[in-house]
Amino acid sequence: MADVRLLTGSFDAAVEIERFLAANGEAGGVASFIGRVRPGGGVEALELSHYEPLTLPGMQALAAEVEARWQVTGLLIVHRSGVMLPGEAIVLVAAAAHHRREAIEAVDFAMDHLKGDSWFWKREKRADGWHWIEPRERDFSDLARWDEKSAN
Amino acid sequence: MADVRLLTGSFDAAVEIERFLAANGEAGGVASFIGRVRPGGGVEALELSHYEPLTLPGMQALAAEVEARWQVTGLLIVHRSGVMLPGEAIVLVAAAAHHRREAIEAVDFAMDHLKGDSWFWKREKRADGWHWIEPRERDFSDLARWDEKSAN
Amino acid sequence: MPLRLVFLGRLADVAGAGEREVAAVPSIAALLAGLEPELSAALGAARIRIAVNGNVVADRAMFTLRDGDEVAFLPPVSGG
Amino acid sequence: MPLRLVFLGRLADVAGAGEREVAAVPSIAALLAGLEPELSAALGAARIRIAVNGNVVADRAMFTLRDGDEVAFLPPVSGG
Repeated sequence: MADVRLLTGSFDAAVEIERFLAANGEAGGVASFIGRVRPGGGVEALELSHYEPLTLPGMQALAAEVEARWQVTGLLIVHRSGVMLPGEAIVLVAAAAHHRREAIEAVDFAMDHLKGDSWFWKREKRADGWHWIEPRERDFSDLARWDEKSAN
Repeated sequence: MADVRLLTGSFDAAVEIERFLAANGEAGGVASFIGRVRPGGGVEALELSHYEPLTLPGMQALAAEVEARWQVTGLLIVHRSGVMLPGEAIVLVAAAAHHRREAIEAVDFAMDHLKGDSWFWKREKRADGWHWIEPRERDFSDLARWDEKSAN
Repeated sequence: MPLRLVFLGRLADVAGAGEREVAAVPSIAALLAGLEPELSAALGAARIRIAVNGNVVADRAMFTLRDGDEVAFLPPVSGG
Repeated sequence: MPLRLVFLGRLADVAGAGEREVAAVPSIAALLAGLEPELSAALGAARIRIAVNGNVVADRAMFTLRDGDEVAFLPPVSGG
């Protein structure tokens, strides 16, 4: 059963990984990805907004798809919303599995879909105020990788 | 500069990730993989032996190849040797990068090569004594994935 | 009961607020026709998805609104 | 100075120890010929790699040993 959380406050990614390792002691492999607000580039703060009736159900549906697609014995998806400062964690995905490849691909798939296909809207605060961030072409190409794999 | 360690004693993977996150604060993305001795299956202990003149230089060469191949801003490779008990960490690879895909692929590549192409010999202790573990076909196919990508 | 409108992302800037209530109308076309022209154009763009009571609408032209519905306007999500 | 032999993995079981010293000989063929037949066969298999002083030997037939060399016999590494 996946652990899916949409948080409005900050979280400690290393502590979450430690707990995940302890909670999934039977798994030989644990892969993870942590996304943080990148310092520099003139970004003073980042705000992610969500739409409650869609965002959390969307994350839960993604977790279910990951669990259907890979043999993971544990899955953790934590995503921040609200205003974040440079260096703070935005997202953590961790997957536990018997086999290395399952764990790594589960994290990779979940991250691609969280980034390119989930209901978050993001804006950055710079010296001249807040700016909405538009979709990036790379997110669509990252997502398309999985469709190609399904077609094989 | 990669941090490459060949340890004879146990290590705390979550603590290493915490330190890696702190040491690579400028990176937006940190991917990691932790491999542990899997409990169950009748395995009482696992022993990894290495040959000092080859094993550590081999790990360092792998780290250099990862850094040449992906735009990582930080790389950590920690590998145990000696006798390990179920649940103990054997290997940790972590990569920090500006871009998610670079970090995840760097970890994936490093793990495939650590598992299938590095100088460790492994034996398991079961109720009837120690048994050497032979190479697995899957390790060769995991490695071959990267040759295919290079050919593209 | 009025309709409750929710504007996500940059649409909140166009609407001047994240939410608004309007008198009930039976269709999305009628809803858009009753708004300021600039907002109506922004909400009506093809790349804007619409969710009614938490469900994304597949065919906005065919969708029938009911009193009290929550209608959310969803611009493309932001990149990574 | 003698040659120092190092046996990795299961080869240590065949040799009865992880290391051994033998009198210097000029070639790997001569080295193997001087060992017990079972050990010689195990070490001479094509899938066994040989490292001399920490460098893996590309062509064992052409390699010239020197006094005091460390010759390591490396079976295929174990799977994940």
